Amino acid sequence: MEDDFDGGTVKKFMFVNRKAPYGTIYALEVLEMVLISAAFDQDVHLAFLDDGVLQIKKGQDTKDLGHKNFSPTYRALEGYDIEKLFVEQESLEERGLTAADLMVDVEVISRADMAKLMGEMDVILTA
Amino acid sequence: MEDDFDGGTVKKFMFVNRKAPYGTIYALEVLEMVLISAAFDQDVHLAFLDDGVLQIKKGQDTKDLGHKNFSPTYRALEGYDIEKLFVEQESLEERGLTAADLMVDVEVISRADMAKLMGEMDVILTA
Amino acid sequence: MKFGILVNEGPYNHQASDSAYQFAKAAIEKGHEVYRVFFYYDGVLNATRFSEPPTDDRNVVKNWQKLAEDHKVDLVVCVAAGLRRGIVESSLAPGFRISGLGQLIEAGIQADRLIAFGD
Amino acid sequence: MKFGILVNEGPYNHQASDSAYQFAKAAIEKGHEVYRVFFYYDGVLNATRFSEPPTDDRNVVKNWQKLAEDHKVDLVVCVAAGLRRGIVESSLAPGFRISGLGQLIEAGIQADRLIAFGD
Amino acid sequence: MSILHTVNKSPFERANLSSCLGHANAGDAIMLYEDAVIAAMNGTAFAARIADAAKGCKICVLGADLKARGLDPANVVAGVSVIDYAGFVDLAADNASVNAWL
Amino acid sequence: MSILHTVNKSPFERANLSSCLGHANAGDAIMLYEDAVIAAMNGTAFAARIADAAKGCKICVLGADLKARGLDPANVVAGVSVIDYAGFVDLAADNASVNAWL
Repeated sequence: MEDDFDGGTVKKFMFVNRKAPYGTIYALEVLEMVLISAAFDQDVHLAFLDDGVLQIKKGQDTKDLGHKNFSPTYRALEGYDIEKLFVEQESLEERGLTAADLMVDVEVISRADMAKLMGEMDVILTA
Repeated sequence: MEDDFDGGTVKKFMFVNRKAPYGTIYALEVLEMVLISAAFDQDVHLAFLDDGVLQIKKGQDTKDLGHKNFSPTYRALEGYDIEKLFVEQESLEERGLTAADLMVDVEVISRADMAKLMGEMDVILTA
Repeated sequence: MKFGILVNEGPYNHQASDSAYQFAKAAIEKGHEVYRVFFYYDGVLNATRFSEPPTDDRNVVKNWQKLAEDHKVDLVVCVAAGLRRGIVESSLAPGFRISGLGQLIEAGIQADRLIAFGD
Repeated sequence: MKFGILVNEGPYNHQASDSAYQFAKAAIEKGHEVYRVFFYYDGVLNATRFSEPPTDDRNVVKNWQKLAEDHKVDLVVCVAAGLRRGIVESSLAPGFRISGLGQLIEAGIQADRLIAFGD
Repeated sequence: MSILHTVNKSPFERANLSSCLGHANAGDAIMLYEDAVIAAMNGTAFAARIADAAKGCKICVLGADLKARGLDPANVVAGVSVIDYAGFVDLAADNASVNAWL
Repeated sequence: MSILHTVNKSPFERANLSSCLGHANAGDAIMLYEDAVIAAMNGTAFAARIADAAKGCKICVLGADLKARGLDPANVVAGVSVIDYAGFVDLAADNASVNAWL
């Protein structure tokens, strides 16, 4: 598939999620971006920090809000070979959360390691 | 003029400015709101707090930005009998500013007094 | 009691218009009157006739239209804010009307409470 | 060098599209190529054909159109984000084209740098 | 006259709630909704400030926004009330004015 | 590889700049523009953090955004460079990637 697009360039992409879901559309539309990126056979990383950690909080129920609950899509990412999910430890702690509160398997890393990881990327898209 | 609208009801209106100018349109569009309110003979108050104090900073020059510089309009408010302008002392201090940095005559009041003043209003519009 | 409602942000990008709609609906259900919903700043974008959201999501524009139809709520779009952002008669959805900013101040005077939803 | 530019917010309400435009212009003036400007989230609203800003202010939509005309910059509006927000073929300003989100990922691959402007 | 203050942004992202708390008078009400609901939860870095504010003000949080974000309404800071949109309307009616901290 | 971090919001209003500073590596560049330019000024409650960050990172601020807000480019924190859009483009070119803290 790589060859279809550009002769096999594989870049390290990171999608950085910093915002809570539902209050704004960024979480949902970043997820749409991530799904599309799967078709391009790039080296895709997802990072959740700051309020972005709430995007993958277990037990989301939007019935009373009228919004679509798009959180099950995070669990479907594996099927698209998107498996590099990183969550920032400090962001979880500030919000009283732990990895057990999250709906997907992630690697919990420190802020310092998150900063290092960002430095290894070719393309960073933050919302 | 009061009678034209609603039989002489005069309410205390407060327009609360909390945002810097130019980065978003709120400062400009609040100002348009304030100008219109003058036609309704209400008891109009303007409050500048948080980054809103930057709206009336002296010396704004938008030439290099391509934006319209709307700050001269604050100086024209007096001509519309809008003279109750309040600026929060703590907000100025956090930003390294004093009343001498402002382009219009204002009453500088403490946060506590601003809170009290808000409590006396009938209608509060914040942006 | 009479409520005036101010909507400051466009549909979908921010939850503001959803919250405003839910508030308006709840107020009417409790027997209050919604005197006017005024759309200002990017809020004018709630009145686009061209929005076609995914079928499995809510339709914000239609929600407002239905509220206006069912309860005769006055949906007013600010003319000046709309001109900047491309909400004019030819892009306006049925059920909304375009008028001046004075309609917001008037709502502040006439309504018992004016409540704003934004970013 | 090839730049890809992502615009996340609509015109006027946020400075983001102005900053993106100024960045694009400066990049071209320095001899760089702007490979594509992609409009996503509320950024799709930059492509409305109905915007009529006050004559004493800048015209954001026209600025983009002129950039495309003068320098053949590819202005791409995300189809899905546009549908939600009412930016479709019948509301699209000349000079912009509607396409899929893949065009953004492709810009990320093809361009040497991808830079985003938003809220 | 008492004010209903409304806040819809996370205190971890924006200063709205801090600014609101700095301007709320004793007896005022504060409504947390949309992304601000995280402020109502136990165990966060902001919880102590909310507990403190709840001594002087009536603090409410919208249940629908908590549930959407997977936050348990049973786990809010002591003194905070979980309400629905009808309760939100009551708050607006019961106070003399509404100040939306946007 | 070095990153150009861009920040466009006031540190008094949002956490973007704090979050950026917490993730910038030594040798990275930070571009302050739009409402973030207030962070570059001397005498503010944020100035000490910028002065500190300037020890490890190259910090730049957009002159056009300073001037629009009536902020004097001569009064920025020591170590911060005032640049124009062309300089902004150079920063994006000179670093390996751009991270916009939105």
